[in-house]
Formats: sequence, structure tokens, C-alpha cells
Amino acid sequence: MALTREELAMRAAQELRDGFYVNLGIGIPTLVANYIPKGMEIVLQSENGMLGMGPFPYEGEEDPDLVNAGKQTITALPGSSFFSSADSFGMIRGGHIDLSILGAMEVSEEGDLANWMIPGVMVKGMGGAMDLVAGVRRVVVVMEHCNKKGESKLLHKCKLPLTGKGCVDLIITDIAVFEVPGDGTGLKLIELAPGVTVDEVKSKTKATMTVSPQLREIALA
Amino acid sequence: MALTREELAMRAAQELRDGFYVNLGIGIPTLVANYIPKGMEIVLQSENGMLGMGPFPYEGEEDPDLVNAGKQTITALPGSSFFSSADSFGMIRGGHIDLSILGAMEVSEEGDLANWMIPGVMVKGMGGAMDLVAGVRRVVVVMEHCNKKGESKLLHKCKLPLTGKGCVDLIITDIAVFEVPGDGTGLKLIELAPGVTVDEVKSKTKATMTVSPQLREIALA
Amino acid sequence: MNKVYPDAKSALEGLTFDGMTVMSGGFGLCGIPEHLIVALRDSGAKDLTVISNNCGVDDFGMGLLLQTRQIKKMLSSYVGENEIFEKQYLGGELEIEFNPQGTLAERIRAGGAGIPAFFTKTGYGTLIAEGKETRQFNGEWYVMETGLVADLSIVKAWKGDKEGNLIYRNTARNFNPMMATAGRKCVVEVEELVEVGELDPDRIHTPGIFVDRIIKGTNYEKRIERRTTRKKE
Amino acid sequence: MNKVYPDAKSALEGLTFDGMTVMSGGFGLCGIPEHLIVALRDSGAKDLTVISNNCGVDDFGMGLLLQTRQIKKMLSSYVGENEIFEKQYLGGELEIEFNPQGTLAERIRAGGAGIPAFFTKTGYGTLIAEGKETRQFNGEWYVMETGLVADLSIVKAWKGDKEGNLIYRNTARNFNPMMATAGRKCVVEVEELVEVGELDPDRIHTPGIFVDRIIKGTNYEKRIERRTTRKKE
Repeated sequence: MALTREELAMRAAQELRDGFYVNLGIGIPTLVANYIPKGMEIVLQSENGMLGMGPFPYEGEEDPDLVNAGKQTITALPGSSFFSSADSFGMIRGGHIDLSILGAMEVSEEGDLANWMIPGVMVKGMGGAMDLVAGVRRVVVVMEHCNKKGESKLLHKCKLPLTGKGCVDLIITDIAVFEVPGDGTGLKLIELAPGVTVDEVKSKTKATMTVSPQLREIALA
Repeated sequence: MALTREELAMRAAQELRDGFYVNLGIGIPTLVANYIPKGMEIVLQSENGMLGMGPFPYEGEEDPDLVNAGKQTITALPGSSFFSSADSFGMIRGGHIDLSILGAMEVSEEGDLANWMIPGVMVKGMGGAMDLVAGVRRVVVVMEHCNKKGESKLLHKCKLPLTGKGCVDLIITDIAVFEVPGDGTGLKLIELAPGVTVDEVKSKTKATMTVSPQLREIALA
Repeated sequence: MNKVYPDAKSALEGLTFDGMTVMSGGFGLCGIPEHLIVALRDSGAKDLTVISNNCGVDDFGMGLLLQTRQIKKMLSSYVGENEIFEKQYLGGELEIEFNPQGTLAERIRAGGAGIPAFFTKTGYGTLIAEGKETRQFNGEWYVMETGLVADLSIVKAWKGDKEGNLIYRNTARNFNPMMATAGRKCVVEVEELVEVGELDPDRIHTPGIFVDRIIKGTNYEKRIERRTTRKKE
Repeated sequence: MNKVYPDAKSALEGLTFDGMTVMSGGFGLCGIPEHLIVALRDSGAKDLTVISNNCGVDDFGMGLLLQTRQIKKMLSSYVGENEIFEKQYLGGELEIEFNPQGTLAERIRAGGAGIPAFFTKTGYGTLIAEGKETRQFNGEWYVMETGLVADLSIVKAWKGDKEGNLIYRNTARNFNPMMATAGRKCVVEVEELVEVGELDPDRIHTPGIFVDRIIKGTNYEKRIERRTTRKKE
């Protein structure tokens, strides 16, 4: 059974550690905020210039001067701080953010990531994605295993223009979880969604892959 | 008659223009602050991280957290702002300071400046001098014309290690004022101290120099 | 030295010309100099190169200058919120240079701080690095990027004093502080204009040295791009 | 994640070792982490490379680590206030690398911001540029300088909260904010330690993300290096 969006977020939340400063991308990664384990202190960064991002405001309390990197109205929390975009990306580029969770169109077996541009289609821009994948200490991709045509998004080499080279550390898809050793051995399958077999993953994966001896089922409790 | 320290400061103050942001070096340049024309708005920068430097504090009101680039206790003024050293030198390097007035050991006919190091003598460091002469829009040197041995401090080429190359725009000495065209023609004598002759200046100057057709006496009223 | 101007139109007078480069603060519609953008449009200056993280929406912010076809080229990191943009771009009327957001922010900061070029990891191995110098430091690869300056920066702050000292509010700070440093001329609009001395000197985000002209804006629309809320439980 | 430590000694525990590089904030004696400097001395770590704009005076600030001969090398812009320094330097015990003050500040800022190198006009044509790459941009010559990082940064702020968010006071800010970003570990001392949420988020100079450990210092001496005053008229 493929994981739902919520389950993908739950699995991604297992990458959080107490005290982490984390940047969450748009889409499924945003949902990770709903699954921060109780008692764990996580500070969310918004790359437009904020640490300590809080939940959406109550209706009627939206502040046009307070938006996240997705331009959504948000709130601040006790301990929040605001800073310029230069300082924000200094923080990102300088390796001060512990974890970035973001979506992808394609990931290669060497951890190359493509998520910003489809040639022939109007390009909207990379926003802060290139900076995040280049600068953040650990980059986790959360995505559907296959695209809408049913083709693997895990590839030997990305076909789309890259967002970053060799930048991905972990890939969480709706059917499996892979580590990216980045040492020429390809992706390393470490977890399977409930009811999914190694053969199914292999058949849906167009990247070199190995299977971890510690292969286990994704825990979602 | 050679100008006194106070008169040198008075002459240097004539380089100020309304609205200027100015950095004053240690020594005679510091005295320039006493000769800002009435009604002229000048903002003094202290490169350790302050705009709007005020006078020394009253006795008993010294604040250890409020010093200038010479480490002297000072005061703030209405409109002052504080910032980091990186921001301060960004301001300097980025050409946002209109005028820097500073002392010198030697100046060459091409506007090279030496004021930080004497080989064989314990070197204390250049502090912010190299940044100031490289970054500030207009650099004015105020100094004695000759050193303690009676030798010209204006030279064809500096003998001492440089603080900056081709950076000086105007030289005010106790006997004369020179522009620095920096075009290979040498220094251009534009003003004489009262009672000083061109011949005297020439005899005391070891740099190529021309005499301005508009040569006049330094005004000190 | 009076820096205070009565309105946006007068504040831009004599500072705009065809073919100029303009930096405009803001992230999406958050923290944009909404009055100065209108005044820039009304100045009629055309063939503009605009450095701005985004390009507003069709009928607000920088989008207004697309409507009037005053923009020749954009330097941005993301322009997805704008249909006129897409049409002009696909029609070949509008040029775009995409910069990673952090690279864009740093290029502007560098321009204002007298740094003509710097190295960054961002974009190494991607299209962004094509044609640029790349180099290894400590075993990692970096791309050389250059500093950016503009003929004019238009900036939005929350509070300012008559000397041009500025304080921004929340995430409306974004690109505004760097842009204030990187314009040959910098014009600022604020919601609240106070007397010199009213702002705490340790709180000032942009010192007045960077500001040439300042106006107090009125009737701010401050449009929200994506209103997202939660229900009270 | 508790960042609050009871005192300077405990806050440095496990973070010091022989041969390490330490950045220490302050300009002259203004804004120096006076308790952490003492704790660094008491840690006994030797052969230190110290990045600090100055080196204190003989009996206060970084001068204390000269007394005990714990410093192998200094990176500074000016060291004129210190006789022990001169003696050890002339005796060949102490190495010094002079950096122009702005270059030093920018190198630290670059180190913290992931920029391995940048170009600056400062020092072109001087001793400082010797052995460094120089290059022309837009007809002017620049010197390439590299980013600096340290094993440990010790920083002094005025107020801090338990998350490590910091506010500096007046010119005691100086090198502290950049150093906070450029240490692999960053330990901070503050005069006032408040609860999370007490500091205005727009006022914070250094966000807590950069701070690993924080202490509230007591009995600050805050020695004045050059007491200059005027008489009341």
C-alpha cells in the first residue's frame, strides 16, 4: 500500500531531532510540521527571513507583513526572530540549518536533484531551492515514487535540469525509503511501505539500487 | 608661517559639505569635528560600528559600551545608529562614506599613502586604515609637510610599506595644500600657508609638483 | 540636507530614465514599496532592468510595470504569480535572468558592500553555473557570482526618521535592507515617519547614510497574496 | 535542548583543545567576552590561533592568554595596546597575521555565510596583497580574500534569551555578530538572560540558531581603555 501524503509527512518527521533548525519546502514537506513529536523542540526556518515559524493565523488575524516562503500568512512564536534575506541565506549557505525536507521531480542514484524546471514549460524560477540543497546539512526528499505517467522519478541520471548535484541524503517515496551513499553504489533501500515488496520497488525504480541487510517496514505509529 | 594643529584642522574642515558622512582619523583629523561650520549637517562615522558620533561624555557619564575607533569613550547623538564591524566596513568599502580625513607618514606624487608600518619598528597593525583609503569616496590627508628629521613626507614614491595605492585626493600640510590629479603630472600646489612661498614649498617637497594658476593663500577665517 | 519628500512622485523626480536599472524590495507582495512602484510606472521610464525577487501580480506591485511594458529585463528568483509576465516572456518581449534566491540576496549585499565577486556553492553543477568561473576550495566546488548595483533602489520600511534611519517589520524586511545599500540612489517609503532621535540606535536596521530620499506613504493596501488561516477551536 | 550553562567554565567544557582556532569578539576592551576569556585561559588549551581584532591589554581580555603563553598565532588588525604582545612577538614566540579591519570583519562574515572567498579593493598594491590573487573588475583592481571559520567562537552580548537570541548594545556589537556565525561551536555570555519570548523578534541581532551555549555573566568589569571626557560647562 502506497503511503498517503499524511503518512509521507509522518515518515519524514522521523528525521527530526531535538533542537534541530529545519526548513520545510512547499507541499507535503509543509505537513511535517504537524507531526513533530511531543516534547521535541524544533525551530522552523522560513527562507524569506524568519526563524520560529508558527501556525497559520486565526481568521481575521492575518498580518500582511508576516508570510512564509510560500507567501502564506503565518504567525510568530515566542523566540522567533526576523532577518534579511541576505542573513537568511547566509544561515542556509553557511550550513547552520540542520535539515531541509523538500519535494522533487527527479532524483539520481548519486543524489542529484531536479525540482525547478521542465524545459519547454514556462519556468517560474528556483526560488531558494538551489541554496537550500547546497547549504543545508542534511537534505531529505519526500515525493511520489513515480510521476503521473507511471515512470520512475528515481533515475540513473536526472533528465531535467538540476537543482543541485549530489545533494540528497535521504529519499522518502510513497513506497520506499532510500539512503544516498553517493559513493557509486547507487541508492540503498532501507525501508518499505507496508505490503510493498522489494521486487515491486525494483520494478518501479530506474536507478541502480542495493538493498540494506537491515531492510524493514516503514514505521507509522 | 606653518599652520598649527588647530589651523590644519580648520583648513581640513573646509572639505566638508552639507549632508556629508565623514570618517575622521586619529590625531589632527579628530580636531576637524570642532570646526564644522554652523548649520552644516555632518554625520561622523566611527568604523568600529557607529554613525552619528557625538562629543566626549561628561565626567562620570562614560559608557564602556560606547567607544570610537580610537577606543575613546564618546557619546551618541539623536539619529545615531549602531551596527556590526562587517556592516560598518561594508559601508566604507561600498563607497557610502563621502570623506575620510586621516594622517600620513608619506604620500607619493601619485597619491600612494603610507601610514601604518615602519620596517624594523614593532608593527601595531593597520586597523581600518586600508579599508578607509580604498573605499571612501574622497580621501584627504592632513599632516606635517616634513618629518622630524626635516625630510619631505611628499615623495616620488613612498619608501614605507603602502596603506593604499593611488588613493589620496588632497594633501593638507602645515605649509601647503595639494591636489592629487593622479595622471602622471605629480602633485598640484593649490594653496600656501600665510607667508610661505612657492620656492619654500618646492625646496621642502621631494615629489614632482606643478603650481596651480589659481594658487592662493589658505583661508583661515 | 532635507531627505523628506511630500509624496512618491516628487521623491522619484530626476532619478528615473529610460534603460535604467532599478532594485525593488519585497518578497512576493510582502514588503514591497507599493507607492514608489506606482510612481515609477507614472514616471514613464522604459526599457527598465528590474532586480526584484518576484514580479508582483498582474494588477499590483511590479506587475503594474508589465502592464505598461516598461520592463525589458528581470533579475528574479521566482516569477510564478504573474500571467502577464508569462505572456510577455513567451512572446519574447521580456528577458529574465533567474538567480537562486540566496545568490540574488548576496549579490545585492555584495554590490552595496564594495565586493565585486564572491564564491558560493549554490548552483554548482546546474544551469546557473554555465559560463561562470568555478573553483575548488577545501575540496568543494564553488561558483563565482558578481555583485549587483542599481541606478535606483526603491525600498519599503515600517518606520523611518527624517535622517533616513529605517526599521522593518517582520518578514517585510526581506530584500529591502540590502537593496538600500546597493542603489546609487535610494528612495524609501515608510508607514510611519518620525523625528530624528525617536528610533533606538541599536534597533535601526538600515542607517540613514544609505537613504537619499524618504516619504511617508498613506493608504497602504498591503495586499495579501495567499491568505491562509486556521479556525478557532 | 538546553543551551543555558551555569558559568563560563562549564560552558567551555569539552569544547577546548590544544591547537584550536578561537574567535573572540570585541573591539579593544569594548564588548569582549571577559568571563569566557578567563575560562579559556583556565581550560589550559594551548597553541591557540586567536582571531580577534585586538589582543586586549596586558592584564585584561586576551592579554591574559599571552601571560600564560597559550597563544601561538593572532589574526588581528591592531595590537598596539599590549606590551607582552610586543615582547613575545619580537622574541619569536608569537606569530601575527595582520588583516585590514574591514577585511577581517568580512572574512569572518564570509566564513559564517558559506562564502569561501571574495574580492575586495582593500589592500590592493600593498603588502597585504602579496601572494594573493588579484583581479580586475570593471577596470579596478581587487584582492581575493578567503572566509574564516573557527573551532570555537566566544561572544559577548548585552541581552540574550534561553534560546540564544542576542541583542548587543552600542559599539559593543562590533565583531561579535559575525563571530557568532563563524564558529563551529559558539558560546555566548550576556549581562541579562531572559525567558524565550521576551525579546522583540525584530530587535534580535543574532538569532539563536548560531548559539550553542549561553551563560549569564556576573560582576562585569567592562574596563575602559581610554577614558576621555569633557567638563560640564
